[in-house]
Amino acid sequence: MVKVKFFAALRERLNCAELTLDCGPNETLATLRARLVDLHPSWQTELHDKDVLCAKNFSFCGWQDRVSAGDELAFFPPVTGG
Amino acid sequence: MVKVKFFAALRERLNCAELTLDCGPNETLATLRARLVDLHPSWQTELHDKDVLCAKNFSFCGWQDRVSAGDELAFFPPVTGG
Amino acid sequence: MSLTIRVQTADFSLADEYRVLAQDSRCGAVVTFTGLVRELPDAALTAMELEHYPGMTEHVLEQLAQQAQQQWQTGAITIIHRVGKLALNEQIVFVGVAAPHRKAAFAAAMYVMDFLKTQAPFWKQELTASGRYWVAAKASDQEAQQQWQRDA
Amino acid sequence: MSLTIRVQTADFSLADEYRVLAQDSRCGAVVTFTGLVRELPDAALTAMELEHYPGMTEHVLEQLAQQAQQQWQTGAITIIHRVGKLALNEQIVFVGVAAPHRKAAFAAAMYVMDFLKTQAPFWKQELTASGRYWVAAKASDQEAQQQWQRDA
Repeated sequence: MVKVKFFAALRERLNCAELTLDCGPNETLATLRARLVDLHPSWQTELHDKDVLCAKNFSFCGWQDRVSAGDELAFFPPVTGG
Repeated sequence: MVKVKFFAALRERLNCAELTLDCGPNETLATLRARLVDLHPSWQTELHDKDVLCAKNFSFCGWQDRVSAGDELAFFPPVTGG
Repeated sequence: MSLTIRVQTADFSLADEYRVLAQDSRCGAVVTFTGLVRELPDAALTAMELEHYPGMTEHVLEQLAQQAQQQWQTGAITIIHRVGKLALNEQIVFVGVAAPHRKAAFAAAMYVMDFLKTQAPFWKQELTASGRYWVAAKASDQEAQQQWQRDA
Repeated sequence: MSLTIRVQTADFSLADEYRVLAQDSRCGAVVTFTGLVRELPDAALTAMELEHYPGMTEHVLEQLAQQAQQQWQTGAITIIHRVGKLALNEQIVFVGVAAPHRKAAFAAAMYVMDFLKTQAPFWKQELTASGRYWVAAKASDQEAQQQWQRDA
Protein backbone atom coordinates (compact mmCIF):
# COMPACT_ATOMS: atom_id res chain seq x y z
CA MET A 1 0.00 0.00 0.00
CA VAL A 2 1.05 3.60 -0.59
CA LYS A 3 -0.54 6.77 0.76
CA VAL A 4 -1.34 9.52 -1.76
CA LYS A 5 -2.07 13.09 -0.67
CA PHE A 6 -3.39 16.06 -2.63
CA PHE A 7 -3.05 19.70 -1.62
CA ALA A 8 -4.49 23.15 -2.19
CA ALA A 9 -6.36 23.86 -5.44
CA LEU A 10 -5.70 20.32 -6.68
CA ARG A 11 -7.24 18.82 -3.53
CA GLU A 12 -10.30 21.01 -4.01
CA ARG A 13 -10.71 20.20 -7.69
CA LEU A 14 -10.36 16.46 -7.12
CA ASN A 15 -12.39 16.73 -3.92
CA CYS A 16 -9.90 14.33 -2.34
CA ALA A 17 -7.27 15.03 0.34
CA GLU A 18 -5.86 11.54 0.74
CA LEU A 19 -6.29 7.95 -0.43
CA THR A 20 -4.44 4.67 -0.23
CA LEU A 21 -3.60 2.44 -3.15
CA ASP A 22 -1.97 -0.94 -3.65
CA CYS A 23 1.54 -0.66 -4.91
CA GLY A 24 2.18 -2.72 -8.05
CA PRO A 25 5.51 -4.20 -9.12
CA ASN A 26 7.78 -1.78 -11.03
CA GLU A 27 5.52 1.05 -9.95
CA THR A 28 6.63 4.61 -10.79
CA LEU A 29 4.92 7.91 -10.13
CA ALA A 30 3.80 7.86 -13.77
CA THR A 31 2.24 4.35 -13.60
CA LEU A 32 0.61 5.26 -10.30
CA ARG A 33 -0.85 8.39 -11.84
CA ALA A 34 -2.20 6.31 -14.73
CA ARG A 35 -3.87 3.95 -12.24
CA LEU A 36 -5.43 6.91 -10.42
CA VAL A 37 -6.87 8.14 -13.70
CA ASP A 38 -8.22 4.62 -14.42
CA LEU A 39 -9.97 4.70 -11.06
CA HIS A 40 -11.14 8.33 -11.45
CA PRO A 41 -11.43 9.21 -15.15
CA SER A 42 -12.48 12.77 -14.28
CA TRP A 43 -9.00 13.34 -12.76
CA GLN A 44 -7.26 12.96 -16.12
CA THR A 45 -6.89 16.67 -16.89
CA GLU A 46 -5.96 17.74 -13.38
CA LEU A 47 -3.32 15.06 -12.80
CA HIS A 48 -1.73 15.65 -16.21
CA ASP A 49 -1.55 19.41 -15.82
CA LYS A 50 2.07 20.22 -16.68
CA ASP A 51 2.37 22.35 -13.54
CA VAL A 52 1.45 19.54 -11.13
CA LEU A 53 4.36 18.63 -8.84
CA CYS A 54 4.92 15.34 -7.07
CA ALA A 55 6.74 14.35 -3.91
CA LYS A 56 7.80 11.02 -2.44
CA ASN A 57 8.45 10.70 1.29
CA PHE A 58 8.53 14.48 1.81
CA SER A 59 10.93 15.30 -1.05
CA PHE A 60 10.21 16.45 -4.59
CA CYS A 61 10.53 13.64 -7.11
CA GLY A 62 10.11 13.00 -10.83
CA TRP A 63 7.41 11.02 -12.66
CA GLN A 64 9.89 8.24 -13.45
CA ASP A 65 10.92 7.72 -9.80
CA ARG A 66 10.17 4.27 -8.34
CA VAL A 67 7.42 3.81 -5.81
CA SER A 68 7.64 1.16 -3.05
CA ALA A 69 5.11 -0.14 -0.56
CA GLY A 70 4.95 2.19 2.45
CA ASP A 71 5.87 5.33 0.52
CA GLU A 72 3.95 8.54 1.10
CA LEU A 73 3.28 10.29 -2.21
CA ALA A 74 1.78 13.71 -2.85
CA PHE A 75 0.52 15.71 -5.82
CA PHE A 76 0.11 19.45 -5.66
CA PRO A 77 0.15 22.72 -7.61
CA PRO A 78 3.16 25.07 -7.69
CA VAL A 79 3.88 26.38 -4.20
CA THR A 80 3.10 29.96 -3.20
CA GLY A 81 4.36 30.47 0.34
CA GLY A 82 6.64 33.14 1.73
CA MET B 1 38.74 82.27 6.44
CA VAL B 2 38.15 78.57 6.12
CA LYS B 3 37.83 75.99 8.84
CA VAL B 4 39.95 72.83 8.52
CA LYS B 5 39.23 69.71 10.54
CA PHE B 6 41.24 66.52 11.01
CA PHE B 7 39.87 63.20 12.20
CA ALA B 8 40.85 59.88 13.73
CA ALA B 9 44.42 58.64 13.28
CA LEU B 10 45.33 61.71 11.21
CA ARG B 11 44.10 64.04 13.97
CA GLU B 12 46.22 62.11 16.47
CA ARG B 13 49.36 62.09 14.33
CA LEU B 14 49.10 65.83 13.57
CA ASN B 15 48.00 66.51 17.14
CA CYS B 16 45.43 68.91 15.70
CA ALA B 17 41.63 68.59 15.54
CA GLU B 18 40.78 71.92 13.92
CA LEU B 19 42.34 75.16 12.71
CA THR B 20 41.34 78.20 10.70
CA LEU B 21 43.23 79.59 7.76
CA ASP B 22 42.91 82.59 5.46
CA CYS B 23 41.53 81.66 2.08
CA GLY B 24 43.71 82.87 -0.79
CA PRO B 25 42.51 83.71 -4.30
CA ASN B 26 42.20 80.68 -6.63
CA GLU B 27 42.55 78.43 -3.64
CA THR B 28 42.08 74.68 -4.16
CA LEU B 29 42.35 71.79 -1.70
CA ALA B 30 45.81 71.14 -3.14
CA THR B 31 47.07 74.73 -2.65
CA LEU B 32 45.59 74.78 0.81
CA ARG B 33 47.36 71.54 1.68
CA ALA B 34 50.62 73.05 0.43
CA ARG B 35 50.09 76.07 2.69
CA LEU B 36 49.40 73.78 5.66
CA VAL B 37 52.70 72.00 5.01
CA ASP B 38 54.50 75.38 4.77
CA LEU B 39 53.10 76.27 8.18
CA HIS B 40 53.75 72.79 9.64
CA PRO B 41 56.64 71.12 7.79
CA SER B 42 56.27 67.98 9.92
CA TRP B 43 52.81 67.40 8.37
CA GLN B 44 54.27 66.81 4.89
CA THR B 45 54.21 63.02 4.98
CA GLU B 46 50.82 62.67 6.69
CA LEU B 47 48.96 65.12 4.45
CA HIS B 48 50.43 63.62 1.28
CA ASP B 49 49.61 60.05 2.24
CA LYS B 50 47.82 58.68 -0.83
CA ASP B 51 45.02 57.33 1.37
CA VAL B 52 44.10 60.70 2.91
CA LEU B 53 40.60 61.82 1.93
CA CYS B 54 39.25 65.34 1.85
CA ALA B 55 35.79 66.82 2.20
CA LYS B 56 34.37 70.26 1.56
CA ASN B 57 31.17 71.36 3.30
CA PHE B 58 30.31 67.82 4.41
CA SER B 59 30.81 66.10 1.03
CA PHE B 60 33.81 64.26 -0.36
CA CYS B 61 35.81 66.38 -2.78
CA GLY B 62 38.96 66.19 -4.91
CA TRP B 63 42.29 67.93 -4.47
CA GLN B 64 41.60 70.20 -7.45
CA ASP B 65 38.23 71.43 -6.08
CA ARG B 66 38.00 75.19 -5.41
CA VAL B 67 37.90 76.52 -1.88
CA SER B 68 35.99 79.68 -0.94
CA ALA B 69 35.90 81.77 2.23
CA GLY B 70 33.48 80.22 4.73
CA ASP B 71 34.01 76.65 3.56
CA GLU B 72 34.48 73.88 6.08
CA LEU B 73 37.20 71.49 4.95
CA ALA B 74 38.28 68.21 6.44
CA PHE B 75 41.12 65.73 6.01
CA PHE B 76 40.88 62.19 7.28
CA PRO B 77 41.96 58.58 6.78
CA PRO B 78 39.81 55.97 4.99
CA VAL B 79 36.58 55.43 6.90
CA THR B 80 35.95 52.25 8.93
CA GLY B 81 32.39 52.43 10.26
CA GLY B 82 29.59 49.94 9.99
CA MET C 1 25.39 25.63 14.72
CA SER C 2 21.80 26.14 15.65
CA LEU C 3 19.06 25.84 13.03
CA THR C 4 15.50 26.65 14.06
CA ILE C 5 12.56 25.73 11.85
CA ARG C 6 9.00 26.44 12.94
CA VAL C 7 5.71 26.12 11.07
CA GLN C 8 2.98 27.51 13.28
CA THR C 9 -0.36 29.28 13.42
CA ALA C 10 0.82 31.58 16.24
CA ASP C 11 2.46 34.92 15.56
CA PHE C 12 6.18 35.41 16.22
CA SER C 13 8.23 38.19 17.80
CA LEU C 14 11.07 39.65 15.74
CA ALA C 15 12.66 40.89 18.98
CA ASP C 16 12.72 37.38 20.49
CA GLU C 17 14.10 35.80 17.33
CA TYR C 18 16.76 38.49 16.96
CA ARG C 19 17.84 38.04 20.59
CA VAL C 20 18.65 34.38 19.92
CA LEU C 21 20.48 35.12 16.65
CA ALA C 22 22.57 37.88 18.25
CA GLN C 23 23.84 35.53 20.97
CA ASP C 24 26.50 33.91 18.80
CA SER C 25 29.65 35.76 19.80
CA ARG C 26 31.45 34.85 16.54
CA CYS C 27 28.76 36.56 14.45
CA GLY C 28 29.04 40.32 13.94
CA ALA C 29 26.16 40.50 11.45
CA VAL C 30 22.48 39.62 11.78
CA VAL C 31 20.10 39.93 8.82
CA THR C 32 16.35 39.43 9.18
CA PHE C 33 13.60 39.23 6.59
CA THR C 34 9.94 39.53 7.55
CA GLY C 35 7.05 39.09 5.12
CA LEU C 36 3.65 40.63 5.91
CA VAL C 37 0.09 40.28 4.57
CA ARG C 38 -0.65 43.37 2.54
CA GLU C 39 -3.57 44.83 0.61
CA LEU C 40 -3.81 43.84 -3.02
CA PRO C 41 -3.44 46.72 -5.48
CA ASP C 42 -6.70 45.81 -7.23
CA ALA C 43 -8.84 43.80 -4.80
CA ALA C 44 -10.14 44.26 -1.29
CA LEU C 45 -8.05 41.66 0.49
CA THR C 46 -9.45 40.84 3.90
CA ALA C 47 -7.18 37.94 4.87
CA MET C 48 -4.91 35.16 3.64
CA GLU C 49 -5.33 31.49 4.34
CA LEU C 50 -2.19 29.35 4.22
CA GLU C 51 -2.17 25.60 3.75
CA HIS C 52 0.95 23.44 3.90
CA TYR C 53 2.12 19.84 3.66
CA PRO C 54 3.04 18.87 7.23
CA GLY C 55 6.20 16.81 7.29
CA MET C 56 7.46 17.90 3.87
CA THR C 57 7.45 21.60 4.77
CA GLU C 58 9.72 21.14 7.77
CA HIS C 59 11.96 18.78 5.79
CA VAL C 60 12.40 21.26 2.91
CA LEU C 61 13.00 24.24 5.23
CA GLU C 62 15.53 22.28 7.27
CA GLN C 63 17.43 21.35 4.10
CA LEU C 64 17.40 24.97 2.88
CA ALA C 65 18.72 26.22 6.21
CA GLN C 66 21.46 23.57 6.21
CA GLN C 67 22.50 24.37 2.64
CA ALA C 68 22.64 28.09 3.38
CA GLN C 69 24.61 27.54 6.58
CA GLN C 70 27.17 25.36 4.81
CA GLN C 71 27.48 27.44 1.68
CA TRP C 72 28.12 30.75 3.50
CA GLN C 73 29.58 29.40 6.74
CA THR C 74 26.95 31.19 8.78
CA GLY C 75 26.06 30.89 12.43
CA ALA C 76 22.48 30.38 13.56
CA ILE C 77 19.63 30.42 11.03
CA THR C 78 15.94 30.68 11.97
CA ILE C 79 12.99 30.12 9.63
CA ILE C 80 9.43 30.63 10.85
CA HIS C 81 6.40 30.32 8.56
CA ARG C 82 2.85 30.79 9.70
CA VAL C 83 -0.13 28.80 8.40
CA GLY C 84 -3.89 29.12 8.78
CA LYS C 85 -5.82 32.36 8.50
CA LEU C 86 -3.83 35.59 8.60
CA ALA C 87 -5.44 39.01 8.67
CA LEU C 88 -4.20 42.08 6.82
CA ASN C 89 -0.87 43.36 8.19
CA GLU C 90 -0.10 40.15 10.06
CA GLN C 91 3.36 38.62 9.83
CA ILE C 92 3.66 35.58 7.52
CA VAL C 93 7.30 34.57 7.37
CA PHE C 94 10.57 35.25 9.15
CA VAL C 95 14.09 34.37 8.05
CA GLY C 96 16.99 35.37 10.29
CA VAL C 97 20.69 34.68 9.76
CA ALA C 98 23.68 35.40 12.00
CA ALA C 99 27.11 35.33 10.34
CA PRO C 100 30.64 36.59 10.97
CA HIS C 101 30.26 39.12 8.13
CA ARG C 102 27.42 40.95 6.42
CA LYS C 103 27.90 39.52 2.94
CA ALA C 104 27.30 35.95 4.14
CA ALA C 105 24.33 36.97 6.29
CA PHE C 106 22.61 38.77 3.41
CA ALA C 107 23.35 36.03 0.87
CA ALA C 108 22.11 33.22 3.11
CA ALA C 109 18.88 35.08 3.97
CA MET C 110 18.16 35.80 0.30
CA TYR C 111 18.95 32.21 -0.67
CA VAL C 112 16.56 30.82 1.93
CA MET C 113 13.76 33.17 0.84
CA ASP C 114 14.27 32.51 -2.88
CA PHE C 115 14.17 28.74 -2.42
CA LEU C 116 11.38 28.83 0.17
CA LYS C 117 9.22 30.61 -2.41
CA THR C 118 9.59 27.83 -4.99
CA GLN C 119 10.39 24.72 -2.93
CA ALA C 120 8.51 24.82 0.37
CA PRO C 121 5.01 23.30 0.11
CA PHE C 122 2.88 26.24 1.22
CA TRP C 123 -0.17 27.46 -0.70
CA LYS C 124 -1.85 30.80 -0.21
CA GLN C 125 -5.46 31.72 -0.70
CA GLU C 126 -6.52 35.33 -0.84
CA LEU C 127 -9.82 36.02 0.88
CA THR C 128 -11.43 39.07 -0.70
CA ALA C 129 -14.84 40.69 -0.68
CA SER C 130 -15.63 38.82 -3.91
CA GLY C 131 -14.45 35.36 -2.85
CA ARG C 132 -11.44 33.14 -2.17
CA TYR C 133 -8.70 32.77 -4.76
CA TRP C 134 -5.66 30.49 -4.81
CA VAL C 135 -2.59 32.58 -5.46
CA ALA C 136 -0.78 31.70 -8.69
CA ALA C 137 2.95 30.96 -8.62
CA LYS C 138 5.05 33.85 -9.95
CA ALA C 139 7.55 33.50 -12.78
CA SER C 140 9.72 36.08 -10.98
CA ASP C 141 10.08 33.68 -8.04
CA GLN C 142 11.19 30.85 -10.34
CA GLU C 143 13.73 33.19 -11.94
CA ALA C 144 15.06 34.33 -8.56
CA GLN C 145 15.65 30.71 -7.58
CA GLN C 146 17.25 29.78 -10.90
CA GLN C 147 19.60 32.75 -10.66
CA TRP C 148 21.38 30.99 -7.78
CA GLN C 149 22.04 27.96 -9.96
CA ARG C 150 23.40 30.14 -12.77
CA ASP C 151 25.62 31.99 -10.27
CA ALA C 152 26.92 28.77 -8.72
CA MET D 1 8.40 58.19 2.21
CA SER D 2 9.99 58.30 5.60
CA LEU D 3 13.79 58.28 5.98
CA THR D 4 15.25 58.11 9.48
CA ILE D 5 18.92 58.80 10.12
CA ARG D 6 20.32 58.74 13.64
CA VAL D 7 23.91 58.98 14.89
CA GLN D 8 23.87 58.42 18.62
CA THR D 9 25.76 57.11 21.63
CA ALA D 10 22.63 55.40 23.01
CA ASP D 11 21.71 51.84 22.12
CA PHE D 12 18.73 51.12 19.83
CA SER D 13 15.92 48.58 19.90
CA LEU D 14 15.45 46.39 16.83
CA ALA D 15 11.85 45.77 17.90
CA ASP D 16 11.05 49.49 18.00
CA GLU D 17 12.70 50.16 14.65
CA TYR D 18 10.96 47.19 13.04
CA ARG D 19 7.56 48.34 14.36
CA VAL D 20 7.95 51.65 12.51
CA LEU D 21 9.14 49.99 9.28
CA ALA D 22 6.28 47.46 9.31
CA GLN D 23 3.67 50.21 9.50
CA ASP D 24 3.75 51.00 5.79
CA SER D 25 0.75 49.09 4.47
CA ARG D 26 2.13 49.04 0.90
CA CYS D 27 5.27 47.20 2.01
CA GLY D 28 5.08 43.41 2.35
CA ALA D 29 8.80 42.97 3.02
CA VAL D 30 11.03 44.30 5.80
CA VAL D 31 14.78 43.57 5.83
CA THR D 32 16.99 44.53 8.75
CA PHE D 33 20.75 44.43 9.17
CA THR D 34 22.38 44.75 12.59
CA GLY D 35 26.14 44.91 13.17
CA LEU D 36 27.58 43.97 16.57
CA VAL D 37 30.93 44.37 18.33
CA ARG D 38 32.62 40.98 18.35
CA GLU D 39 35.79 39.42 19.69
CA LEU D 40 38.80 39.57 17.42
CA PRO D 41 40.10 36.19 16.29
CA ASP D 42 43.64 37.00 17.45
CA ALA D 43 43.43 39.75 20.09
CA ALA D 44 41.58 40.25 23.33
CA LEU D 45 39.15 42.96 22.27
CA THR D 46 37.58 44.68 25.24
CA ALA D 47 35.69 47.47 23.46
CA MET D 48 35.44 49.63 20.34
CA GLU D 49 35.58 53.38 20.26
CA LEU D 50 33.85 55.11 17.35
CA GLU D 51 34.60 58.62 16.19
CA HIS D 52 32.70 60.42 13.43
CA TYR D 53 32.49 63.72 11.60
CA PRO D 54 29.31 65.39 12.88
CA GLY D 55 27.43 67.04 10.06
CA MET D 56 29.08 65.09 7.25
CA THR D 57 28.01 61.72 8.67
CA GLU D 58 24.32 62.61 8.69
CA HIS D 59 24.60 64.20 5.25
CA VAL D 60 26.23 61.10 3.71
CA LEU D 61 23.77 58.68 5.36
CA GLU D 62 20.79 60.76 4.26
CA GLN D 63 22.05 60.75 0.67
CA LEU D 64 22.60 56.98 0.77
CA ALA D 65 19.09 56.38 2.11
CA GLN D 66 17.59 58.65 -0.55
CA GLN D 67 19.53 56.97 -3.35
CA ALA D 68 18.48 53.51 -2.16
CA GLN D 69 14.85 54.56 -1.80
CA GLN D 70 14.74 56.00 -5.30
CA GLN D 71 16.69 53.22 -7.00
CA TRP D 72 14.55 50.38 -5.60
CA GLN D 73 11.30 52.28 -4.99
CA THR D 74 11.30 51.29 -1.36
CA GLY D 75 9.15 52.52 1.49
CA ALA D 76 10.68 53.65 4.78
CA ILE D 77 14.43 53.33 5.37
CA THR D 78 16.09 53.69 8.78
CA ILE D 79 19.83 54.00 9.43
CA ILE D 80 21.19 54.16 12.97
CA HIS D 81 24.90 54.26 13.77
CA ARG D 82 26.30 54.44 17.26
CA VAL D 83 29.43 56.39 18.25
CA GLY D 84 31.54 56.56 21.39
CA LYS D 85 32.67 53.56 23.39
CA LEU D 86 30.95 50.27 22.70
CA ALA D 87 31.58 47.13 24.73
CA LEU D 88 31.85 43.60 23.37
CA ASN D 89 28.51 42.33 22.01
CA GLU D 90 26.94 45.79 21.83
CA GLN D 91 25.03 46.85 18.75
CA ILE D 92 26.91 49.22 16.39
CA VAL D 93 24.77 49.79 13.34
CA PHE D 94 21.21 49.18 12.13
CA VAL D 95 19.85 49.42 8.60
CA GLY D 96 16.17 48.65 8.03
CA VAL D 97 14.25 48.80 4.75
CA ALA D 98 10.53 48.30 4.05
CA ALA D 99 9.57 47.62 0.43
CA PRO D 100 6.68 46.17 -1.54
CA HIS D 101 8.78 43.10 -2.43
CA ARG D 102 11.73 41.26 -0.93
CA LYS D 103 14.18 41.80 -3.76
CA ALA D 104 14.05 45.59 -3.40
CA ALA D 105 14.24 45.41 0.41
CA PHE D 106 17.33 43.18 0.33
CA ALA D 107 19.07 45.17 -2.42
CA ALA D 108 18.48 48.54 -0.76
CA ALA D 109 19.72 47.30 2.64
CA MET D 110 22.89 45.82 1.08
CA TYR D 111 23.49 48.98 -0.94
CA VAL D 112 23.24 51.18 2.15
CA MET D 113 25.62 48.95 4.12
CA ASP D 114 28.16 48.67 1.29
CA PHE D 115 28.29 52.45 0.79
CA LEU D 116 28.13 53.24 4.50
CA LYS D 117 31.31 51.16 4.94
CA THR D 118 33.30 53.22 2.45
CA GLN D 119 31.56 56.63 2.42
CA ALA D 120 30.29 57.49 5.89
CA PRO D 121 32.93 59.26 8.01
CA PHE D 122 33.17 56.90 10.97
CA TRP D 123 36.45 55.59 12.35
CA LYS D 124 36.81 52.65 14.69
CA GLN D 125 39.43 52.02 17.31
CA GLU D 126 39.84 48.62 18.85
CA LEU D 127 40.61 48.70 22.55
CA THR D 128 42.51 45.55 23.49
CA ALA D 129 44.55 44.33 26.45
CA SER D 130 47.69 45.49 24.61
CA GLY D 131 46.49 48.96 23.59
CA ARG D 132 44.27 50.94 21.23
CA TYR D 133 44.47 50.41 17.47
CA TRP D 134 42.80 52.29 14.64
CA VAL D 135 41.05 49.80 12.40
CA ALA D 136 42.42 49.73 8.84
CA ALA D 137 40.01 50.06 5.92
CA LYS D 138 39.35 46.74 4.18
CA ALA D 139 39.90 46.17 0.47
CA SER D 140 36.86 43.86 0.53
CA ASP D 141 34.65 46.82 1.53
CA GLN D 142 35.98 48.91 -1.37
CA GLU D 143 35.29 46.01 -3.72
CA ALA D 144 31.75 45.54 -2.40
CA GLN D 145 31.01 49.21 -3.06
CA GLN D 146 32.59 49.18 -6.52
CA GLN D 147 30.55 46.10 -7.45
CA TRP D 148 27.40 48.28 -7.41
CA GLN D 149 28.97 50.62 -9.95
CA ARG D 150 29.97 47.73 -12.22
CA ASP D 151 26.45 46.29 -11.94
CA ALA D 152 24.78 49.63 -12.71
